[in-house]
Amino acid sequence: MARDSRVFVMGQGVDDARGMFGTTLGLHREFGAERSFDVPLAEDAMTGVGIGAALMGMRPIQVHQRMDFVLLAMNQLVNMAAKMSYMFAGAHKVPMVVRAIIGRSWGQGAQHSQAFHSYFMHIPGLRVVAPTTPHDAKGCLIQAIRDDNPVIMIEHRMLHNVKGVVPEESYEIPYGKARVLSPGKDITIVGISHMALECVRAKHLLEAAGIDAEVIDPVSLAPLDISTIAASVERTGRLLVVDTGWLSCGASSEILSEVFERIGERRHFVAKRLGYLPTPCPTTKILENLYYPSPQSIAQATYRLVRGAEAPAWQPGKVDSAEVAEFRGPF
Amino acid sequence: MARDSRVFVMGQGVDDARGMFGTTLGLHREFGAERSFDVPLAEDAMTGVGIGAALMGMRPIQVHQRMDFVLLAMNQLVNMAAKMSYMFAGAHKVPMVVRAIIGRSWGQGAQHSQAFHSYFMHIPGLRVVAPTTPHDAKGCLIQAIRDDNPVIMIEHRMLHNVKGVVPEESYEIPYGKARVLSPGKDITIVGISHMALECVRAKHLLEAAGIDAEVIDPVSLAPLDISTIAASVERTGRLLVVDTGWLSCGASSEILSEVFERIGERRHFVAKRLGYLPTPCPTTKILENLYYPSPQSIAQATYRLVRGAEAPAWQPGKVDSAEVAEFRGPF
Amino acid sequence: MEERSNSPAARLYRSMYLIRRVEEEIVRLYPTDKIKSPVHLSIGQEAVAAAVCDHLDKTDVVFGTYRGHALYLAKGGDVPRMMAELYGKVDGCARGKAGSMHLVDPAVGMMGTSAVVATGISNAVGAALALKMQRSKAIVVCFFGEGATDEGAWHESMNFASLRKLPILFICENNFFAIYSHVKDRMAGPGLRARSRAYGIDAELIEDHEPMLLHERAGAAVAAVRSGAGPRFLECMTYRWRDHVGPGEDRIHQYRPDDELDAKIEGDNLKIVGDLLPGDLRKSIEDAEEKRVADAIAFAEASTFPEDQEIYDHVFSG
Amino acid sequence: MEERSNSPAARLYRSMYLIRRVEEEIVRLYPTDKIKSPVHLSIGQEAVAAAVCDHLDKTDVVFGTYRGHALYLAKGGDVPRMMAELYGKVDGCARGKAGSMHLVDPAVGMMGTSAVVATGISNAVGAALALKMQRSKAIVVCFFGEGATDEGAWHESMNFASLRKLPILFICENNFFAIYSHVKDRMAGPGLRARSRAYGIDAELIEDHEPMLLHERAGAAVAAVRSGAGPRFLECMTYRWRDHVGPGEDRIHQYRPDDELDAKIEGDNLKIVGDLLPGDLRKSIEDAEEKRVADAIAFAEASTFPEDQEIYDHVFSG
Ligand SMILES: Cc1ncc(C[n+]2csc(CCOP(=O)(O)OP(=O)(O)O)c2C)c(N)n1
Ligand SMILES: Cc1ncc(C[n+]2csc(CCOP(=O)(O)OP(=O)(O)O)c2C)c(N)n1
Ligand SMILES: [Mg+2]
Ligand SMILES: [Mg+2]
Repeated sequence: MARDSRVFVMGQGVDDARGMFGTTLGLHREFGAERSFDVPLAEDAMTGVGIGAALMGMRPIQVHQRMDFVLLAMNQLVNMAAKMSYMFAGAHKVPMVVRAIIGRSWGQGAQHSQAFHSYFMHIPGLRVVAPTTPHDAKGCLIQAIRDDNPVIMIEHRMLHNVKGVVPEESYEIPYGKARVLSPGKDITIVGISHMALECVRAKHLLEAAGIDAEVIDPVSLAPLDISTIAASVERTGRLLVVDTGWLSCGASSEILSEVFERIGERRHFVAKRLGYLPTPCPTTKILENLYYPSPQSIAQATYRLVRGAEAPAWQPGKVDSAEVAEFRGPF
Repeated sequence: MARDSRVFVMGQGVDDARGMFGTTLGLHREFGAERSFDVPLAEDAMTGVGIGAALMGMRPIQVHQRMDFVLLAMNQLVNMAAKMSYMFAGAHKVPMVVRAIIGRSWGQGAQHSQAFHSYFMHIPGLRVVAPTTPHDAKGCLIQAIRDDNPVIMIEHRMLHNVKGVVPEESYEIPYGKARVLSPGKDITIVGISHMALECVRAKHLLEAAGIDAEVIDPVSLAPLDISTIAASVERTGRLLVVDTGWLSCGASSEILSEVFERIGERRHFVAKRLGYLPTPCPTTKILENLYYPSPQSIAQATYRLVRGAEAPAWQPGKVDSAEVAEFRGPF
Repeated sequence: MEERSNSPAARLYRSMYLIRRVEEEIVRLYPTDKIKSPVHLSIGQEAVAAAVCDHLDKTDVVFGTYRGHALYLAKGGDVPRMMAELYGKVDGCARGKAGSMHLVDPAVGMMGTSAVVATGISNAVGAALALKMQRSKAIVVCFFGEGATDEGAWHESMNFASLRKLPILFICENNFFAIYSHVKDRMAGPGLRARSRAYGIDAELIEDHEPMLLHERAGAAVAAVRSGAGPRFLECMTYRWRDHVGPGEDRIHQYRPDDELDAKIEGDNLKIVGDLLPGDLRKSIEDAEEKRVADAIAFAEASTFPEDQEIYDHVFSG
Repeated sequence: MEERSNSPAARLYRSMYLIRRVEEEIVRLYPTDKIKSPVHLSIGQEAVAAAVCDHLDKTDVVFGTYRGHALYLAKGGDVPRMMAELYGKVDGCARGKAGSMHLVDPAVGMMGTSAVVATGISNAVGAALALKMQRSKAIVVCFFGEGATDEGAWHESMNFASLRKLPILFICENNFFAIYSHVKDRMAGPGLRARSRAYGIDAELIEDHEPMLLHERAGAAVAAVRSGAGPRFLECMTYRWRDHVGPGEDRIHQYRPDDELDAKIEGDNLKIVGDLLPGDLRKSIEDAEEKRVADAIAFAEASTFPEDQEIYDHVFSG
């Protein structure tokens, strides 16, 4: 924001004392109320306002506290932002970033916990990034701000408190470049957003069973770096895609389909998808715990995929997902 | 509507002289203005109104002239209709039908031609049907009206003028039962909605190349009858899914993924997806013709899948899709 | 005694006292992590739901928001099942699936709440449409915060309700804030009454700290709606004492002056109504409600958590 | 002559005549199927776009709807490129990708149109926000039909524009109908001026058949907005002669009385303005515009269709 005066941040509560889980804290003091401002509860029109400002050469960053609310803005994002460059044959561009936060924490229930990245992956004209590490989050955001196209940045609430090394200087994370978080030879596990972290934990659990998993974080979902994933599956012969979302028509089905179209004819492999259970999210913690994939359930699914359905039962060890376990209310 | 006084129809223009492409013509005269009425341009609230009426025991049928406008109602459909039964643990039900029409005809451009069935397939708690034949359209609609759950009925504009045998009496088309439109042994072609028709035409073209395709119409997309499709692929060893929509995170990726998860381990097969090109829909007819899969492009893709990439080039014959070719404006 | 204890003030006090005490217990219990879910408290705002619902029959239906404890209780929702719901237990009003944000009790016309702002408004309008089609005498009351009126859904809903002259009363609980954002930073123009009237809907504003006047005006509005006069709109000024979400105070965030909050707490509506009652009656009401609260908590404590496989139940009806 | 031909009436007539004639040519050409795309004609409604745009500079920007020919032409959009666009040719303003419903010409501030009702309104507000942040002297004018005001997006946009005192003029072309649905069946209450004022936005209504008054009031509104007074709203009553979509008449659908339409055609605004001009001037304007129209059609006919691979262009910028 310091180097480009066209950049501004808008969203409900971006300038309040909580500063969007701390991510926008103090921006309004540093850059003035004109460049970081609160908006009325009007997701549809505020998205349209962002688009309109972008058409005039500004670079708005719009923030949604919960991705669930972005459903109110689908028309502007899909019918307008995604199509303007095309519909007007390049006469317009829409350099806008939409930060959409996945609301999992505890007891958020059915309407405050959803992830709709697949909705945006479905649409030509939108870019979708879902960084996991703080390093990638910074680079993706910078890249998104500098892009001349609308970018949906998926942020998982549980990742906001995860620490990691972040270089001081400015850098971009290129689109369509997956990150091999941890190499391995027995199976390729693709973990999206927060699930990448859970997959790394599952990998450690799997070591006890003698299984060496490769964990890949796609980082950017559209475009998708299918080459890196397919090359890995070509080596391991097995693919597990773990999404922080539902399976049906989800990112996991896209990844599986693309890998299969790419290498299925010449390389036999097995695959499975894991994600939210096919239900709305229940509020009570005891059911909510079952709803989300965990290091244990990921390890278990991996074990079965690698050893086969007839293999003797195996119990993964215990590992705590600190950012989940340490969460205490209210929000 | 005659047998159940709780049923009513609402939507922009349902009672006007064009009667939603003729599908609601005269209903307001037969059942009164209270049971078939026009509404303001307010897709979000009108969907909420339908849901609220359904909560009170009514059975609303809401009609959208273009599925593109349903993006304005995503919040009500996904956050409310789909979740009420679950969130309230069965205390509520939402017996509502949403008819969403895919607007392809000619020169409809980027905002009047989209298909979002995959958006609804993504959501637990919604049923999605996409009948192709007039026979199935009637049965699906009756089934949807009698269902206690929200049902999204996908109707392709190009199918409204297609004729077929429709029994007089009332009957339901069960969910999750795919229809084998035409048996064959070399490849399984799954065609969704209008594409089922185009796939049958492609099948005839393929006869000239000595290829015998099986064409399956899933009819209901959620739940999906994956058994019928998988059993067919198990026989043919080849799968082509042709969607009237984009591929990424679309219905075609879901079908491919489910078939692969079901039989991939024991049965080697090849597969490909076909659908809208990965662009917004261009208006000019010359590009629009390329945008949609056609009997020729389906036949061509099938040929390559069956004969392999190295097979000699083959030109499918010509066949007219009457409902497309005969369309003349304005709408 | 019969009559005294059934006076408007007595009824109002009973309802408000129950709400206050249930929420105070939630504040007390929250640090134990027995309630693993966000809570949005109505402490300070009890008068609105209590005054309006006092005029409603069981067959009248209400729609509310995530800040829904007060409405659930005022409409006669089952107290033990509410507490069990907060605990995430099987005896909760939605077997633990709803939590604090989605309370429901159709048996008494509490139709449920939504955590997405303004989404229940059009549902309420739809319910009113259904009641009208069914030639019912019942009416709908739709509760929402002033923040919800920012949303397009409010505009569309008001317009349609007026167009069809539906039996619905809109109650805006204007507590000045949407989270920490002041209404004056979100709403342009002369205010909600002007907006309502621009839809052809009669509107009235009732200031805070006038609980008995609120009760009276709510009664008049309910009667008008029930008579078939079409929708009515009441803007009820009120004030939230606690943080937007969670059990705590929020002075630390400095988005509102401490003395503004202090003055509101000083002018407590619960006390205003309580002071109208004879001491013995007041005491007997308090004792009875205390017992209900204690019983509800005991019930919640004793209830069990749902079995794992329940997670798959209720995705579809029937 | 210089001065005469630059009088408000002359300018208005030139603009309206061009619009009328372009659309009449579309009516004539449509049955040839050279225009393979829906068209929404403004015949009868020319005065609004023409009168408002006459007060705008090239740097001022406008947003419109699928019924956008009039606006495109009034704002000075390139006529040959518009015709080529309707023909789906490469020399179209969007190389055939837009068609009639998405006309665009940023060089003259025609920012484009949307086929989804009301969606351009918030984009226009965003453009006004940008102009304000950029300390620009330019303003935004946002055109929409009365049907668009049904949508929540209108409410949210009006509120935000007023809240931030943005340099935007809202122009509602109230032609009574959304397709075949009459405004009285969709809009409750006293009307759009009351609604605008409820957002704190000054509003005015101009009746049909007063093109010069419309011109004057539009000028005043543009000046007010440009002076930094914040948004203004003009409700311009008007009437569509042709069918909602397509080149034809629509009397057969009987949704409006024939004599209502006849009276409107009788009181043709184009004639009203034309009659204000000296005969020779009028003739010279007509001749010049006829030539522009003919040239534009010839240009469109001569242009070629895009190559197949163009379908993949412009999905992303840069
Ligand atoms: C559509 C939507 N946008 C944003 C939010 C986040 N949010 C939750 S509560 C709230 C404030 C709502 O204020 P108001 O309607 O006045 O109700 P109050 O909390 O004051 O009772 C906001 C912005 C949401 N839940 N839904
Ligand atoms: C969101 C949305 N809903 C419905 C439609 C279908 N539709 C196209 S034009 C139109 C009428 C709009 O009326 P109005 O805004 O008054 O403009 P007019 O056509 O009269 O110029 C409708 C309902 C649409 N395009 N977009
Ligand atoms: Mg509030
Ligand atoms: Mg109109």
